[in-house]
Amino acid sequence: MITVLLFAHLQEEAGQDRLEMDLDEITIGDLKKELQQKFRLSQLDHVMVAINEEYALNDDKVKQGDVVAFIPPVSGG
Amino acid sequence: MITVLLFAHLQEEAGQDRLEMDLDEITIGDLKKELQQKFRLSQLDHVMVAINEEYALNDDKVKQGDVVAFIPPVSGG
Amino acid sequence: MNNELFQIVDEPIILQDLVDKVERREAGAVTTFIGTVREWTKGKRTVYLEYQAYKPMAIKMLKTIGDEIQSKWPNTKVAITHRVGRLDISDIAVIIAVSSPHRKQAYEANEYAIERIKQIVPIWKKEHWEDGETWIGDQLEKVSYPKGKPNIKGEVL
Amino acid sequence: MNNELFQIVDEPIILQDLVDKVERREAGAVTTFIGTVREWTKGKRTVYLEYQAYKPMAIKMLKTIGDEIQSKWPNTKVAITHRVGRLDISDIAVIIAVSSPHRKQAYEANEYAIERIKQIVPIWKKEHWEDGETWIGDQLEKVSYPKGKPNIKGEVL
Repeated sequence: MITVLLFAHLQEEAGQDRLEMDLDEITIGDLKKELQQKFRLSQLDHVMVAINEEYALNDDKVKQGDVVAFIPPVSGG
Repeated sequence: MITVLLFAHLQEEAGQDRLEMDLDEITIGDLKKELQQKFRLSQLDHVMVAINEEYALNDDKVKQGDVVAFIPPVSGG
Repeated sequence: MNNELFQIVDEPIILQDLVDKVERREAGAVTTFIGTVREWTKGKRTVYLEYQAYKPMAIKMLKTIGDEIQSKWPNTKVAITHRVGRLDISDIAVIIAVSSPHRKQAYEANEYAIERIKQIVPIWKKEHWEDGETWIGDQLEKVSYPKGKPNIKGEVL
Repeated sequence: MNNELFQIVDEPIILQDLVDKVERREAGAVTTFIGTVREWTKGKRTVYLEYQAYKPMAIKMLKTIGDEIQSKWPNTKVAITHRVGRLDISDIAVIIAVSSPHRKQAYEANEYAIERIKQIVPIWKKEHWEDGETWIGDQLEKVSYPKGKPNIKGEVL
């Protein structure tokens, strides 16, 4: 299982802030596609991803036990 | 009479912070010389002068009733 | 007062607390930046804001910014607190405090910190206008990350 | 709290007071600069400082700096308080607070204010070292005013 965290508008679109997915060894790119289909999310091109609280790239792989956060462009400060 | 105000090391050298001088229509440059003689002040080349709280130049004239402040290089902040 | 230098909180931020965290006998200068909720943005009136954070990662990224500053401006000390939740007009969203022996570094490091917060710290702002609400995207007004991810190595964009 | 924006005082300066003076609903950013008494300067240990001011003219010059800032960065609001008398290590000598709708102006105007204070405001600092005392001259380390008087027209040197 991997844990997926959603924030900001993604959280509202999906209707949840956290989900468990039964996946392993999947790239960020493919995981984005899975989620987009599952929740009809708006496009994720500009959404960053962090694996275990570190920014990751589309080609990086997620494995069981990882926490993957989808991070829309930030707007703090 | 003109009122002369002294600050910082000038005040200590002269032993007073304020004096009245019976002068009129004298340039800042000449007033500097007068004071230097009177109190054996260290040189006044880098000392600015304000007439009635406005910075003035060596050629500017002081007249009766003016308040003339001798302003060593400032070091606030 | 919590002594952590980098914090995400949901209560009001106290300015003096941040200054106390960075004060040192060798410091001659402390700069602070206080980011508050502004009523008007480009002619639109804000009623209130909501900030959301990915808290553990946000704290980690604030620490990263602190490390970057340490290496760019040695002998500075930095504290940053960002608030989340509902904020009304004039409420403080973020405070950055930097101390250093000389003033130049305290200004530079402070401004660097706020720029980096807007690049890499996972915090989002939802504007509640008089006539609707929106999650605000990248305040740097870039539509995407040219390098594929936020500039996380301390380069200035 | 005195509501004057530009003050010379002989009691401790309270940071929050200055911030309160510049806060406005249209401000999204407030920067503060806190100048404190540093223990070490170029390897020499300061025991305490004494500040002296030509008070009425100093206040006038602080106002002049405020006017300069208004014309360079419209829509900022500035407050400055400088303390005089005996100050110990870590005591606050000066606080500058600037508010503005956007942060860039708040940083720039604040830094401009401290530079100008060191140029035109008649305040002097006497350092009391472990082994003596000196009135400190121009902190910009110029030995004279190249133009015959301090730069009073707002030009950047």
